[in-house]
Amino acid sequence: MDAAGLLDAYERMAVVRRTEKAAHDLFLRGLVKGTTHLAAGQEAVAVGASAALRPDDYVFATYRGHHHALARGATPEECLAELMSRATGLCRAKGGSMHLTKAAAGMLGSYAIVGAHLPMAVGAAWSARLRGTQQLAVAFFGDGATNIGAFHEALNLAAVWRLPVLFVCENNLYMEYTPIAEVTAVPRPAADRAPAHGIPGEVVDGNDVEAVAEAVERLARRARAGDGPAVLEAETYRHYGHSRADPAAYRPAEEVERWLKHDPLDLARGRLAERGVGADEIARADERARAVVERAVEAAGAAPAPDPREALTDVWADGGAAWRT
Amino acid sequence: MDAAGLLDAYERMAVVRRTEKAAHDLFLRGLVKGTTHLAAGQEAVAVGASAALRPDDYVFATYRGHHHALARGATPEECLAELMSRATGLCRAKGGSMHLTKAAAGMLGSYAIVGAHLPMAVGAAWSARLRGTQQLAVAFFGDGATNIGAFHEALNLAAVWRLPVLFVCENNLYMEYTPIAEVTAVPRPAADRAPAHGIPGEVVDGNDVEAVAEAVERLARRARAGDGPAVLEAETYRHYGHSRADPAAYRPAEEVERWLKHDPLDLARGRLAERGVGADEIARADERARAVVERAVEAAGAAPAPDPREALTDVWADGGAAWRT
Amino acid sequence: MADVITYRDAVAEGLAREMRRDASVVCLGEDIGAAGGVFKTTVGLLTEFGPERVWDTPISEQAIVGAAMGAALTGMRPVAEIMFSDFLACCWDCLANEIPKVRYMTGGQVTVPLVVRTANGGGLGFGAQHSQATENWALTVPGLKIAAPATPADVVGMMAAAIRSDDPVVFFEHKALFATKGAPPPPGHVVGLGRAAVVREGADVTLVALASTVPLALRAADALSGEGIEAEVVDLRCLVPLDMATVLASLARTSRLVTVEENPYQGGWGGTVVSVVADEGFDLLDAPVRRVAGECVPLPFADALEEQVVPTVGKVVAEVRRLAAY
Amino acid sequence: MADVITYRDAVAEGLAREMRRDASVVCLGEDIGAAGGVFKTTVGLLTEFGPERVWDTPISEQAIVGAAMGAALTGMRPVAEIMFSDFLACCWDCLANEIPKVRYMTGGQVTVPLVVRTANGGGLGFGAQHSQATENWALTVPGLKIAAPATPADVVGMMAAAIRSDDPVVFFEHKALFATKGAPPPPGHVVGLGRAAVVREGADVTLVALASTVPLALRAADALSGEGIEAEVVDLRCLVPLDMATVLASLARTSRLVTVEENPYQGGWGGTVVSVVADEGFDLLDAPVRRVAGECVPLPFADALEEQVVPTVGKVVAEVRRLAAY
Ligand SMILES: Cc1ncc(C[n+]2csc(CCOP(=O)(O)OP(=O)(O)O)c2C)c(N)n1
Ligand SMILES: Cc1ncc(C[n+]2csc(CCOP(=O)(O)OP(=O)(O)O)c2C)c(N)n1
Ligand SMILES: [Mg+2]
Ligand SMILES: [Mg+2]
Repeated sequence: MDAAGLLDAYERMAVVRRTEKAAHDLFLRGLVKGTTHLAAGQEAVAVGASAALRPDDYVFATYRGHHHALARGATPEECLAELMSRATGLCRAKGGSMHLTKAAAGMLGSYAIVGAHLPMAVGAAWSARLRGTQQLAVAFFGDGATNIGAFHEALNLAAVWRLPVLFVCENNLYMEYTPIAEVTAVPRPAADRAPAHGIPGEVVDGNDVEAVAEAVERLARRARAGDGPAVLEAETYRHYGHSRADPAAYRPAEEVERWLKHDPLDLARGRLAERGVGADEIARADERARAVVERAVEAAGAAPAPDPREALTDVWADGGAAWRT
Repeated sequence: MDAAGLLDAYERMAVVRRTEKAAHDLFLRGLVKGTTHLAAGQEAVAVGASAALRPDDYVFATYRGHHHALARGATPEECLAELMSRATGLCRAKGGSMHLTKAAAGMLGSYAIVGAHLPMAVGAAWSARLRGTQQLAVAFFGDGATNIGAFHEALNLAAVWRLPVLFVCENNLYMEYTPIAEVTAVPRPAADRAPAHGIPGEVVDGNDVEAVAEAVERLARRARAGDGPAVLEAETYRHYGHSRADPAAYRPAEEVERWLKHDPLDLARGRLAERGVGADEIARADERARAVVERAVEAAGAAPAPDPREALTDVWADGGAAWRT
Repeated sequence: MADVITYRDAVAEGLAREMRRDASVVCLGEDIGAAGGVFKTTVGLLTEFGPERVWDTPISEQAIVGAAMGAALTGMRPVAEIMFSDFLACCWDCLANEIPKVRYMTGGQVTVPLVVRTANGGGLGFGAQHSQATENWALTVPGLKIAAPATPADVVGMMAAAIRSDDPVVFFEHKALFATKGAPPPPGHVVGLGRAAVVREGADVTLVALASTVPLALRAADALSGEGIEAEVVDLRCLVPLDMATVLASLARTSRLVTVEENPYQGGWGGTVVSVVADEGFDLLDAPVRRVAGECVPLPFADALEEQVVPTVGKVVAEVRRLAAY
Repeated sequence: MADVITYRDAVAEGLAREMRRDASVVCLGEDIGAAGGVFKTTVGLLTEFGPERVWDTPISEQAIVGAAMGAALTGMRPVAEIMFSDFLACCWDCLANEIPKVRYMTGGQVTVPLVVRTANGGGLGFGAQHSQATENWALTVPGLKIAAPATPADVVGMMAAAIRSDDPVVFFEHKALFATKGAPPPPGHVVGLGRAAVVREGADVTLVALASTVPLALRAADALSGEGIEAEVVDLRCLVPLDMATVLASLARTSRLVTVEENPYQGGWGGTVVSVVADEGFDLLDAPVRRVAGECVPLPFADALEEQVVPTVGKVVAEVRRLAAY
């Protein structure tokens, strides 16, 4: 990335970081109901990958998907409004935190059942190939998802059909509260499984936005050229607990510390400095991020609740929900 | 195997071969309804493995499971009676060809949904470990099963818990009518997947009853010693089509010919000769096999149909089927 | 076209007609290509449309249905085959939790125009894991349309409607009907989803049937006719949309109702039909409502046993007689 | 023991009691060990019973339930946790096609004494894929017992019965009830499966409820009482065995029936209950039967929307008023 590109990526990561912080605070204040799965700490995976994708590529994410929605162009306001059950939410308050989706931007959904969206990404890649569009599909998923059957079915089918799909694992070392290493037979849950399906499996520093962008770009080029899918395992760490107010007490202090020192934003900030971007420029990016999220919190908070009649719309393509005459 | 052991294995294989032939003929005569999936050609896998197992080990098989039921001690009569819908059938005519089961002999079932029984075998091995019995569980399955999610979930769990379970793939090159190679991303559908779960994956000549017995014995010893599961891929070939009256026209003539020349019974017969077992002794084994299957066909044919009232028993452990008051 | 067509051939015909019309229709499934399907319901498609339209898959039900969903979200109209309807269980997460919910939970941002075809029901002696009538599974999940034709013409007409539908449709093809024959559908034949058919008129009792139980109900009606009882037979054709208007209109004429279902009594679709009737049609009823349904047991292998647990003409006749005498 | 216990703690208590009694009872599931379960329903078990009795698993629902089945076939009494009942879809093949059929299809050679516990239902704002009431899925499959307790004491008593049962039991723990409190169960408390409870007496109408809808029906009954309508509330407690005797006996007293279900109307358990009533209880009915059930849509996220689609006190009261005026 050149300095401008990296600064842009930095600002995007800062927006994610602040949006997640806002979501966390709003949750604690009772303004976000249900649950949230925050991606603070994992920003570089989403922002780095997005930087390498085309606008018409397809992204499929999980319940921990705020960063992907934002990286693909959803605004903090749309996202927070969804979390706060507002009519202006990305999904008109029907989806919630776990289901952020911005189809118009090729962000084809956040899915809350582990592994389920991997076959969908395969299907989107198949469709791209059938339509001859050179589009790519990317599925983001956690380390825990590599032990569920759908993961393997998706990899094999993608490989056999040589489809343009990337499987990007965000390995943050934990499922909900259980270390992935305790329930996985190989050290690299995603990358070590790729050979079982005849496809390359790479590991990347998931907190290094440039490294992620480089890897995705390279694997994407390969996939678009018809050379088939790939697995990219991004090593990263979540700053919050798994969900809601989980204090993540199950994580050793020194592990947390080590990873906090390897913060994707700090890393990018250091790189920017190395490339001669001044502290003031970085501060302005931070300030823009702060402002956009602050305005988003306000605007989302001020938005109306959904019309109750919306509960009975959108089941069917005709807009309705009638199941009988 | 010593000569006596091999002769015994030969006779068992001959019984399987003839039972399958009988099933085929009875199907064509309309005396077996539904469908059958015959294992003629794959006898050495079942008989070889069984020779290496303890009587209290657990076996889980598929709809193509006649050979496993017979190898574990079900009689041809019980099996054929089941196929012919007789009260004396192994499952009292409730199961049919796809579900041969002899629980009393540790043959815990033939399951007709691809892959489903692999986790069961893992559970049986887990149970053996919990009870401290040194029993082993063996799951037999086809090449096609290696592309379904349950396969991978089972392997990973077995590996993580280091359970005494063997996954024995009978790779007969085809799913129903589609060559496995056309839909699988790696050349060895089972063995090439084992490393993804940190366990050894071996390939064996599945038509060589001694080689199968040796491999199973070795992997079983390892598993019983607490060193965990293994995958064994046995290369073999089915002599009939996939099921019913499938003429298997999709298979190249030279492939069929090559495999028919590599018949497990011929192979064993050759070895017996090498070890000085006379043609007359082999002929007597053949004759015993012929006789037992002939009697089985007669006895099964003469057995009564099940009592219709049996349709409403055996849902619950109390013997009944009441779902409401 | 011949003057009769089998239900089996009607499946391939229905698929071919839509594939000719619309290049975005693609098929995927196990053994559907070169082999023409294990029930021979996709014969000829590979030859006519080539391997870019007809895709053989590994044994990976989750990947099949998931890939269909992903393709449907991105501009295609995939038709996925799940070989036996029992195996819908292997991709139940996608079918129950993803496909029918994604449009709603994204606030209407996407549509999922796909069809999952599957061979349903008993009668061929395939035992407990290959004989279930699982249309009631699909009924438990809002957001799926459910088609289950009883005749070759309906297979073609409803296939057209299902593939053209922008909503996901589970299309149940009945194994025991594959060999049956019927009038060929005219060109361009489309049977809109959610329209039941009164396939026999009668003033004394309404028999509500679906797929395999339609011919069975008709045979029962013939037998009853000999006793002076005239049964009206309603072929629901779809479970969702459920055409209760036709059922209630028939009940208004007959005042008596029997459902004839292959799925088990517990959790069977007749429960939903009867509960609407016991509410909105209560005043129309002159007698108890009965359900002739599968017994609440797995399907046994032997014919002698299977007969005990599935609906039969004899059971329908007996129940109707009881009602008529009420 | 304290003088009240939460439904949440009752789960762990019920499990612990049986694990103390019987060394063959073992638990497995995601995050159930060190973490004590994501709903804190297995807190304390790892400490008391150690890692050979309480097993953390990977995210592998098929392996979890399949392993439980294999263990149950070979002498253990496993209790598997599937974190949310929506995820039963991920192991539906094992749960629908294997576990409930293996005894029958082997002619009674084996038993499958296992329990699959799962957190069911809505009310916590978890959205479309973590809020479903899926007890009706289980009802579609003969061969599964289905327990769904509404009180802490029933949790413990039914857990005992479920674990001691030689048949497979799906045990639905309701998410919205975890924080509720009730009288603690006496030592050795066992509530046999298949026995409904009349939890409130009343002569005017019978409300049939399950799990989360039991307190809801009771609140509705209180509200109605103020209007002079006395509702009898039947807590089914189990769907299989289904205690229709208690329902019909209540109906004999009240002549009016309303089911209160969280699962969707289409394919919901009330259909099965109502169809038995419309048959065997027809003569007892003085009015139409109504079902207050979930709307046939996925569960929306926002409270304001969710309220529209789940049963509420207001909806029950309104329906009962209509019936009373009939
Ligand atoms: C099939 C399924 N099983 C269990 C869950 C519950 N669950 C939600 S998140 C989670 C942990 C997932 O871990 P991982 O894949 O590493 O993703 P992360 O949360 O770390 O991003 C679990 C078990 C689920 N949503 N789906
Ligand atoms: C989940 C599932 N999908 C599809 C089928 C239908 N089916 C039965 S056997 C078979 C082929 C299995 O091939 P393989 O595993 O190689 O075993 P083989 O029949 O060769 O012994 C298929 C697809 C099934 N029974 N279960
Ligand atoms: Mg993780
Ligand atoms: Mg094979």
